[in-house]
Amino acid sequence: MSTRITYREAVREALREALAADPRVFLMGEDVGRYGGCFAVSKGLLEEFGEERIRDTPLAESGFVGAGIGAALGGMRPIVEIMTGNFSLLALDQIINTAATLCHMSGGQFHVPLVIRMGTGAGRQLAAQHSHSFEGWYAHVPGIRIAVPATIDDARGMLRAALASPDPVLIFEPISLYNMEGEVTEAASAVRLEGAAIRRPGRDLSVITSGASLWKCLEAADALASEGVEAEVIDLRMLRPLDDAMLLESLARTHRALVVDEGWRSVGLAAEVGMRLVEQGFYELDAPVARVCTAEVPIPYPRHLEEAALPSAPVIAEAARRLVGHAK
Amino acid sequence: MSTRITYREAVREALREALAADPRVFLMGEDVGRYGGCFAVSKGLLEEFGEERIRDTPLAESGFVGAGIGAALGGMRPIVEIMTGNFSLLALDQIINTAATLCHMSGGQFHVPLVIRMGTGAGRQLAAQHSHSFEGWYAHVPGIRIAVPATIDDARGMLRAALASPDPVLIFEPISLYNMEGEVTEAASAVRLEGAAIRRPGRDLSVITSGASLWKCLEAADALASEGVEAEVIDLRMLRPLDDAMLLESLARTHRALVVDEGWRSVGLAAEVGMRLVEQGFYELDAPVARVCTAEVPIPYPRHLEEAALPSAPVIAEAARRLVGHAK
Amino acid sequence: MSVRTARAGRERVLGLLAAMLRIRQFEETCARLYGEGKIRGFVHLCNGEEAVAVGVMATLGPGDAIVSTYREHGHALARGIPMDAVMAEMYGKATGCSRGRGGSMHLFDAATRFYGGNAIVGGGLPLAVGLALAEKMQGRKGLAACFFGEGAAAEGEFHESLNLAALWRLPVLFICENNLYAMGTALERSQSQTSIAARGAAYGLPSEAVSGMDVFAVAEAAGRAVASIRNGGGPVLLEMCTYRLRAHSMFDAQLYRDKAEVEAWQKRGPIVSLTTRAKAAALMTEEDYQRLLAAADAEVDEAVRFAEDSPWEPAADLGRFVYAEAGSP
Amino acid sequence: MSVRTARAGRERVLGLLAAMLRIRQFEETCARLYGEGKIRGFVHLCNGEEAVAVGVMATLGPGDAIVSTYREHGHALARGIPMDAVMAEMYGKATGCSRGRGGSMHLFDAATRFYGGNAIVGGGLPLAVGLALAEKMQGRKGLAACFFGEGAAAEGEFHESLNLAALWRLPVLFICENNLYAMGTALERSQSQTSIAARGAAYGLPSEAVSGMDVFAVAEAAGRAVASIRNGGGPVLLEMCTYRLRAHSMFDAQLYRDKAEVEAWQKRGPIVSLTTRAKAAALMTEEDYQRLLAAADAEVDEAVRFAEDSPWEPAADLGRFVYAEAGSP
Ligand SMILES: Cc1ncc(C[n+]2csc(CCOP(=O)(O)OP(=O)(O)O)c2C)c(N)n1
Ligand SMILES: Cc1ncc(C[n+]2csc(CCOP(=O)(O)OP(=O)(O)O)c2C)c(N)n1
Ligand SMILES: [Mg+2]
Ligand SMILES: [Mg+2]
Repeated sequence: MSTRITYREAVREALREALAADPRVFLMGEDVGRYGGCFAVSKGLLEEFGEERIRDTPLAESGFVGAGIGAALGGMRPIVEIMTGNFSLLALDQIINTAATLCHMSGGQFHVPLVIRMGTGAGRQLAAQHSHSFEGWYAHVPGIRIAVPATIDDARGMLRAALASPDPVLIFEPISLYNMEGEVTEAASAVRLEGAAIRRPGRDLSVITSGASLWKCLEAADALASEGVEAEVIDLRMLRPLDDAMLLESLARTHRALVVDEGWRSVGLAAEVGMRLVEQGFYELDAPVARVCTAEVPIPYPRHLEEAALPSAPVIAEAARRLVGHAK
Repeated sequence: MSTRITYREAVREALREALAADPRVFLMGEDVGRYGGCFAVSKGLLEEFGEERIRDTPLAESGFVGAGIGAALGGMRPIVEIMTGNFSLLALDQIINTAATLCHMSGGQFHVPLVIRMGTGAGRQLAAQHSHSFEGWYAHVPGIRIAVPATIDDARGMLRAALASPDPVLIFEPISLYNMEGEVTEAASAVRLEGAAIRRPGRDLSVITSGASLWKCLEAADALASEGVEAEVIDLRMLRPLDDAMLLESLARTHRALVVDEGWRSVGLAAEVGMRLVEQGFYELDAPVARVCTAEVPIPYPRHLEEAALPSAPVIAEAARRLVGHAK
Repeated sequence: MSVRTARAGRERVLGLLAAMLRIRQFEETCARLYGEGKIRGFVHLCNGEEAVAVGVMATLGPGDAIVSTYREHGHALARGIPMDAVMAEMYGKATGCSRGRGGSMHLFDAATRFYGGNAIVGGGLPLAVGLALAEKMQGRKGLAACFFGEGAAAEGEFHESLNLAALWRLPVLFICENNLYAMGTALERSQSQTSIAARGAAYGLPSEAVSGMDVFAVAEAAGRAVASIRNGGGPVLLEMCTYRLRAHSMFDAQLYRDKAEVEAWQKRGPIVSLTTRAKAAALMTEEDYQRLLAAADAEVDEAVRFAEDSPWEPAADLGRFVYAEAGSP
Repeated sequence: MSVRTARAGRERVLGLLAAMLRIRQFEETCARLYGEGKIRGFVHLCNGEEAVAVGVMATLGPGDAIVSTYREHGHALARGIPMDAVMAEMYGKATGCSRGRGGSMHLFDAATRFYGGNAIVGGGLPLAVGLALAEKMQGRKGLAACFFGEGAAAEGEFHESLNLAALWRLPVLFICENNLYAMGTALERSQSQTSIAARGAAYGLPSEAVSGMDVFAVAEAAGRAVASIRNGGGPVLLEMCTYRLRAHSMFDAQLYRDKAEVEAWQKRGPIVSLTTRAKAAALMTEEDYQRLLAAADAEVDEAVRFAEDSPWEPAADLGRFVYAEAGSP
């Protein structure tokens, strides 16, 4: 049960298992079939499961996301793929005004067991219309659940849990992780669609993050460790609901928190995490909660500017040092 | 210069002045012409300015918002009306992927001097697809400016300032304020598209809010005053950019802050305001920053549930009392 | 209509008339209750358009799924959601068909597969496509009937949905209620192609324009369409030519149309025209009419009583149903 | 083509060929530079589609506005953005036509009214409508030329934009580059109506399908359309039937189409077909061809040198241009 695979393969494996396990499951989206997925995630699935269940759609994000909602209402378990988070804005009306509200508007009569997967994030020089991280922003919306698998295990296991949810689940897959290799260490069935995870224990500060930034935080933590600073790195995994309890528990040990998020800073996920710590753990704080986020610019194309815009291990480490240097 | 008019009339007056002053200005949206505007804001303007400049559009939010962007690029000064914030989700791709990015993507060659006005907020029992307050959420996005006129003066003056901006400006008009009456106390030309405003000075805590919630906060402040608690009520006016300086100045005097926002709590405006205070004013805080926001549910139809969902003066006052009772 | 009417027979005439009258009387009462402040929010009446709801629903089976708009009282009642549950929803009571949370614009009912009550213009079309896809993929015989206005045909989702349905040959019955206005905007002032049926044809959908004021014409066209869809013929679009005899909603001064136009259409109203012709064909009498009217009024009165007597959802339950509760499917 | 070619004359043939060759050679070099890691991100070549860019641009004036897609190198070069600025943009250098911030997918140029470089499929169409509206409202004579793929025709914004343009009779030239595939999805697998020209007609737009492989046919059809638009005839849709001879982008194994299909189209490529026929008509020689090719290569080499030598935008300037700077219009 310890195999080395890529993140991409882990997602593909999850899709394959889900399709094999439940005839109600199908995958729908632009180029998921013949092309094999714009990031090659679904390669081979068309051959294995056929056109009915691996559905290439026209370019019509609002239409096919809405169709996914309808199919979910009608008893299916659709997995809708949107190529990247930026394009999901075209379907936002369906996601927010319909998928997220139907259960409530109908007084609990209807549910939308829909899974929407999309690529997210920067790092591949795709510029302003392909690179943004909207997962934290989506976490504003009640009625949906937001999952961000950052590890191979989560890439492999979260889909299964999402399909078991009666509520709409959005899974954001950081495109910069698709080529990442790692071990499968957990049975997919053991992966839960709730709770944060401590990816590295530490006593000096809590570094709270998700998605691709996790790996930058771990890198920063290694650098800090060599200086004698032990950072606890927490992977939120779920951005909605947030696992406040674990964050506060960690804070009670470290008394300092740094939130790292690839989304834009203002009105972003990091603000929410920070405020929850302040509201519930104010008297534990030995220093103000700090944030490292993406610069508030549309992501620029050239590598040096893209890198300057994104959180990076050195910037994270530096913020951590400042935080630890802080005495209350 | 002190006339009593409604908020609706103030907006209409602003539109009329803008149309009269600049031939590049035109108003475009669903039912802005013959119908007179879904909230009767533009009533009479068609007769005065004609069909070319008061343009009824088809039901096509993405299309006519995009056309507004194009017209702005082409030298016009379009004012696009979207009936309510919920419907603006249909146009979000154009707003975020295009209007907000064009200046940056083009290296500063192109600007989008577009004004988008929309109704926002609850209070009229319009339920889950007509009542949400997305203005704080929009403030996440770099490249746009977010204005929320809460007073008659701002309703009358902000549009003019917005039209003078080379950047896209979104103006959110709380629909529950359209019938509010008040004095015009300021020349429209004196109204600036930046800076928060202290609407009521006070020494015991800072209550920071915007839009329709301002009036609830002022009501709460009156109640508190009768108990000897002097709340300083700050109207943010602009949600992007935020006027950090004024907030911190106030905090330096009061040492306690309550943020009140009609948006949903998680990853909302209140989190951002709170985090800025924490980041920049941590050592001024005698208590954790507190938030009063709308309950995280799609807004329900019946009055008692809608009221229960929204911030109200008693709930705000109660939160203020708790905050003031707090000793560090 | 006279030939068809004669063929239809007395029972059928009375049945369809009764169905239209209960919608009409229900809504007249809603208008009154709105004036009294018992019903709030946005309320959109279908006065003048009852034949579409009644004629279409008459051709559907219990396994079919319905997707509607904010102007859906007629659809909901004709589909068979009990009137008391609909009225209680208008009040926002806990016994309402959406537990009071939706109000006029958001009627829902699982028992009759009534999927709302969507107040985003055009928002229901992709849903119907998905519901139809679910029928097809599960090998069931149901179809999805999707009501929308001619104004919605300008939205991108109309385009995306018709294409998807046609491309995948899904069992969707698209019913466009063309009442010539979207709020205050006349069709010819908002769309370059004013024939909605021609629109459908452009996607390769069999499409037909039908008099929506004639309940028999509606039922016949819908019947043919349903048969074709059940035979695997793929989606069909029906353009129901109708007219909204009252205001768009409760806040509409109707400055955008002439009184004379409204009056002309009033004479063609589905209830008056059916009654006149059925009487002329001696299929019913004025007494029949009065009896049905009284029955409708009695049902409405009873529904009002039910709504009045019903409890409010406790405010403490505000947070329920944002997510599915334990035990949900 | 032969008759037209003959009429066209040698100068015209050489001019059009030169314009296509510089696009082709530019892109071939980009492909090589991509392999070397000098150019990054998503890069979409228009190999095979050069005649559309060149033929259409030949009919436009400096006052016209251009809206394009992420597959826009050809449009940008044919419109007259200097090649060195385009190449520098491919590198992401500060001297690029978007100051390096956009890259391949986001070329912009105020001087030639080139409004991008939009990587949201369908996203440019409403922009073109608005640009045309601005022309009309300001009493100017310009039009907006809007390029998009056949895949984009499935998006809601296509529908909304065509309706708006037709309804308001705006000076928009819609140019659909129908290369039969949207990434790996063939037109007939994604749209129920595969004639894009028929689509346009459904909105009441004069629409025409044109061989996009024949630069003269393109220029003639575009010329007629432009004349009609300038005469106040309202928008026109041209469906340019063409083919993308290379992969969708640099990450495309092209599993979705046969090699034989690609080879068949290769023979009909716009450069090879123009050359063959012009030679047959004795309007040019192989020497002419070699000379133009060499000139194109020289220009490309120069552009590469320029890009290589250009500075990077300082990282400290990351935050610029999010909002207009003081002094901006
Ligand atoms: C996306 C969206 N835009 C605007 C509105 C506001 N609105 C509600 S009904 C309506 C008119 C719709 O007209 P039509 O589709 O013809 O239906 P009708 O009301 O005539 O039955 C409008 C503009 C809305 N609810 N949703
Ligand atoms: C809204 C949106 N959805 C999906 C994509 C990803 N994507 C980029 S190009 C493309 C295919 C577009 O095909 P077409 O319009 O025919 O243009 P072509 O690439 O063939 O020139 C897709 C799906 C995108 N960029 N934008
Ligand atoms: Mg209508
Ligand atoms: Mg194509």
